[in-house]
Amino acid sequence: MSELLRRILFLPDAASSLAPRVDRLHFFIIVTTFIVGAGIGLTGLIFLVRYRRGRAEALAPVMTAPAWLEAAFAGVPLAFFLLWGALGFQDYIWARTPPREALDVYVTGKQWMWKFAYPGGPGMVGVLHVPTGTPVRLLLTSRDVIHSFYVPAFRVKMDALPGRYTEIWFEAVRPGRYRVLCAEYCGLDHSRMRAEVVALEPGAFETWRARQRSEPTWASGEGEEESLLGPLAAEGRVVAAKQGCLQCHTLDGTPHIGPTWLGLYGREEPLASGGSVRADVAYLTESMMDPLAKVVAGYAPVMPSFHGRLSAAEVGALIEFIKSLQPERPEPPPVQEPDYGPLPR
Amino acid sequence: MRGGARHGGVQVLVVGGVLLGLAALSFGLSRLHLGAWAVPVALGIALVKAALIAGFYMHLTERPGGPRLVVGTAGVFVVILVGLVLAEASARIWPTLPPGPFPVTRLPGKDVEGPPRVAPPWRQPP
Amino acid sequence: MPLEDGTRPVVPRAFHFGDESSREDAAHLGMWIFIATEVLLFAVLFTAYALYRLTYPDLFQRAPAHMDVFLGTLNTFVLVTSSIVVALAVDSVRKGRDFAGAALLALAVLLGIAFLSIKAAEYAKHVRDGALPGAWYAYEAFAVPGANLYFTLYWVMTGVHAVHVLVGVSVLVTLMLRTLTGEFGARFHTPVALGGMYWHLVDVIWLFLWPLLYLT
Amino acid sequence: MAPSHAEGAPRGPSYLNAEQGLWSWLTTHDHKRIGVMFLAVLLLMFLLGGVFAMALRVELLTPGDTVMGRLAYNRAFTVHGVVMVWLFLIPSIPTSFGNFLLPLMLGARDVAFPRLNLASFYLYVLGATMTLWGVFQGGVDTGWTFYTPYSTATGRDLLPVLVGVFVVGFSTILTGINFITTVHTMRAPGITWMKVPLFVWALYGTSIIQVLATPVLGMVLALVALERVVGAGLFDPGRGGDPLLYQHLFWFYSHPAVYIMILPGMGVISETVCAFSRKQPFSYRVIVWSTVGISFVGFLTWGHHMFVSGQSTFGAGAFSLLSMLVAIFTAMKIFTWLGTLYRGSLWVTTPFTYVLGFIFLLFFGGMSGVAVAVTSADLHWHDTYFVVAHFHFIMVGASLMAFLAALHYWFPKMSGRRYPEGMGIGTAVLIIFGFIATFLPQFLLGNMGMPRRYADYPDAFQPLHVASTAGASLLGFGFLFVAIYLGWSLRHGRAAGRNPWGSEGYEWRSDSPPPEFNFHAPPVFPRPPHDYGRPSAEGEVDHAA
Repeated sequence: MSELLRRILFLPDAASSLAPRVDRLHFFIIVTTFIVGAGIGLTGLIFLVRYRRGRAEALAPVMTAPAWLEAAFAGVPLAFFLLWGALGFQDYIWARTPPREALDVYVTGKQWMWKFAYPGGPGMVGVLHVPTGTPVRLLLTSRDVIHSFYVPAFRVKMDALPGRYTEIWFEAVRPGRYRVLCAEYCGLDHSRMRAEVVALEPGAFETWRARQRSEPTWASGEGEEESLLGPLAAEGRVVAAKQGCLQCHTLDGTPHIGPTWLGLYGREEPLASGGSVRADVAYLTESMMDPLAKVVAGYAPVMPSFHGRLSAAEVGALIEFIKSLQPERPEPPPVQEPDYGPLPR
Repeated sequence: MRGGARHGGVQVLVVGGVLLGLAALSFGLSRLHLGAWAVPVALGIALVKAALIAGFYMHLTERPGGPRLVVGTAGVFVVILVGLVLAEASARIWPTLPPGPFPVTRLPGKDVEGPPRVAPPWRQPP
Repeated sequence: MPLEDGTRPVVPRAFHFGDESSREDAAHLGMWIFIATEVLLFAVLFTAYALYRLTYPDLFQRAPAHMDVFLGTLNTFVLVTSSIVVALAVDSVRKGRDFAGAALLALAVLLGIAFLSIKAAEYAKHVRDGALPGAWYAYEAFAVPGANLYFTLYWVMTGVHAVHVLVGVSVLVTLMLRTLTGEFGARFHTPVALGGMYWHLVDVIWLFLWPLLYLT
Repeated sequence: MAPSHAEGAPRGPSYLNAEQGLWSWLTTHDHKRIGVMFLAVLLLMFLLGGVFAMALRVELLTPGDTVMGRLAYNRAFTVHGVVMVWLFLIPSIPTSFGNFLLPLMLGARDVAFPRLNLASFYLYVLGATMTLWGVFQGGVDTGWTFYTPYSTATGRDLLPVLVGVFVVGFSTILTGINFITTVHTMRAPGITWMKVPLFVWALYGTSIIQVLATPVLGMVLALVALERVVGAGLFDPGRGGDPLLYQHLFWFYSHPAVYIMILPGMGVISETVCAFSRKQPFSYRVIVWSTVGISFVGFLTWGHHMFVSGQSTFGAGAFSLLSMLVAIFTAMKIFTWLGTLYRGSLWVTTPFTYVLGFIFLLFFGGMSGVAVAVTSADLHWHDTYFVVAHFHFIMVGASLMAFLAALHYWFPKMSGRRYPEGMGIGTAVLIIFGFIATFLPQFLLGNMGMPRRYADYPDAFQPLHVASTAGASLLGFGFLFVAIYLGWSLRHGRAAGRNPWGSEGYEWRSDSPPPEFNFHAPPVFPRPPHDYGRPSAEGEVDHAA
């Protein structure tokens, strides 16, 4: 029954322990609404046919609702609404009270990506691995504007606010890949701020985590690269910070408003106008002076020209800095568009 | 006009005297450092003063009906706004605000990397 | 409403009420509703104050030590006195003594200007201290988290109030001039009463700002 | 009084031709002319917002960029929201039909403060101009809600928009002050509080909300402006501020604003449902008290916009409970309207078709509102297309249907002419079905988990988006038809006569169009406003096609 309703209502798979609770109430409300709505529609229709005025003006009887009917008009819906409110609030408290033994994950929203980190490492961008059958507590915060962490299949949503933590918890019930969306408007790429939750069997999760700890394919470590920089590259970093380059370009491999600088130097980049270009000194310099000439595919042509704002020495330093940003290991797997086909069972 | 004669200058002066007295009282009480009671007492005195001004200087005593309804409604909605916001905020689980320090002396131009943010959570677990 | 049937009435438009008394009723009611909107306008600022007082209780308790309590209190007495003067002025005009009324209004205007001057002196002191609102806050003696919020609230609340005082002063000046031309008297004095009400409103708001910002 | 139908031809000039020339319109103090001017500007705004709505629907036809990029999309939905909410829906019925009819329905010669009324119109025009200029010049991309900290951080120039909306708000306040004072002080002899027409009650409730809530919005927008200009920090967590404070203050205005949009519509329906079933309201007092109840309790529920925003659990529960209370009043009204239809003498006309659509759509809009006010369900639905569909059911399905009902019902009163009735009914059916086709798929999209304000979406969502866009084009054609036949009728419609609907409403006791000061003689209203129990006093029902 509930499976049928779920399909009729286009609800995604109920993949968390919260989802059936939310859905049950959802079905209760929807079914009641449709029964009463059909009743109202039918009543209106019957009245329309039965009492339709002919050409001559008929005199309608004088009638006023008796007091008991007026009370019923208010009382019956109120009873239903309060019942739903109470049932919903019960589930809401449950959904916002994480169990003590829950696994903590720190979630940081940032224009326009999600970062996940376990207290003892590792940290990931765009993919959150969780074990099934285990409560997971998310501690959300944001680094810029308000975002909202939303997993439709889990029926879970919580805003990530800058400067404070919010928390929510869920328990995935079966392995699979579930899409994460940002539900609070956060700017240009709001609609592309996606990530995914990968739910693994507890055993598989432990194996994954152990492997990640020993040889992280990619761990976030801002500030670590500083010690490795040469003097010119270090100066480039200062220039990048001062000129605001880092507001659009990341250093950690995540695409932002502009392409990431990590591993950029020497890479073959596809262009929006078709074709591709190798990101060498000439291209990087041109992009600073006339950014709209060759825009990398997938990015908006929004970069301002730095012609006249950067001295030759600064340009050199910047390029040296970008050169220094080579991933030590093979590049982290790009955040792929998750495959949302039927879930493997 | 209605009741115009009743409100002589004497009455205005008497009410004015009371107002000045209450202001002095409020100031005096603030020197006593009443602790938790300071705000309620000060607001209470302010309310009395406001009622006196509204009633006598703003002619509310002469105008039953509409105006009193309006003032009462406005008062109720101020209480609703302040009250519900406070009720909600005081029930939040603290500390949802990560501990400081907030850079209070930030001047424009100093913030090169946008607004200041707390340390990443993996460095500073609460 | 005596109208000839079918002809276009020649009664001036503003006289679409029955008589002066009901027109005065309507004017007062309208003014009260306007005052209600002003109250709700300031309620926003009081809400912000309340929320941050809840968030930073100690700080808001210590903050008045950094305010000029003497000037603030002086201003309170100036404003209350001006309110008394305006009430006397309205009373005089109602009784037909319009010259006395105008003189009292002039006195109230002077008190209003005095209020603004004292406020300006106080602002100047804060500017010297660096206790500026928002991003410009640089007051070394009170550099704790949230102190900037206290001073931002202080500036916004007193600033919005000062704008109201300024408007009130110009209203009083207009009323004084119109009283001098003999426009108002025992028979017609609604504008004076309404202008007076606006001034009292400004006074009442200060009576709440003063204890919150300077005393507690 | 009581001229027969043959004498229904206006005696003397009407408000339309009492004075001639553009200047006489621009400087008029006549509430009817001001109402008509408001109506004209509002329809222009509706057209603008509608064009952008169509652009949005076309963009959403396919995933990725269809006709515009993400940036253009974000700007377009901002224009759509800002224009529709601030410049069309909030002032719509009160300033146009309210201005025109309120004094007529009270037997007054004008509103209490005619000059203030004109000032309100010019403030509105000024504010609307500033807002539009600001939106287009600044490329504002914040959405109509201006949420901080995005609105304080975005690089677009937001100030003109904030000032513009502030000014429009001020215009709303002036209208509100005017209406409340008029209702209190200018009722004709015999119209006691419990004999006030239901539309006037609705306007009264609306005005209370406008007067008490709008200043809060004004101050909040001023604070956002301050945040942008001096970095005030009140909403900036980096300076110790609380972004939730903005949401509290904003929704303290904007939730009651929903009732500003719907209450006048409910008033229109209460009038028309009686007029076209020739029956007294099933319960006058239920409608009156639910109107007052909505305008009061509507202020207590704003927190249900913040269930997942980091609000405390206690706060969420309290606001959820209070939201349930406000829904009751709408339910009471729906049942009362249905009861009014019962054993009535139903006359199927264009306004009546909209009435039926209104009742049906308001029910679903209201129930989906209750559903999203249930805390746990909102965890899934918050900020998805379910919410989008919900508030479009209320704002388009209900408010706009009521606006169209009012437009058709009072068209003869305002212009003195009839429109082609068959055309009207056909278009009404088209609009109602187009509406359902547009927004029903959006409920399902919300269930699937499509968040709002998305320029781009995963492929799985596409079929429903296509359905929605198809429905939207039906809706667009419907509005186009309305514009065409009403425009045609303005010049070529048959003369309406004094009371073409045979309505007992007080406004129909005057000529159509009414003379400059509404009534030729001081009106006397011996009967209650919706007293259809007896044969019509004037007996001049014009039963045509």
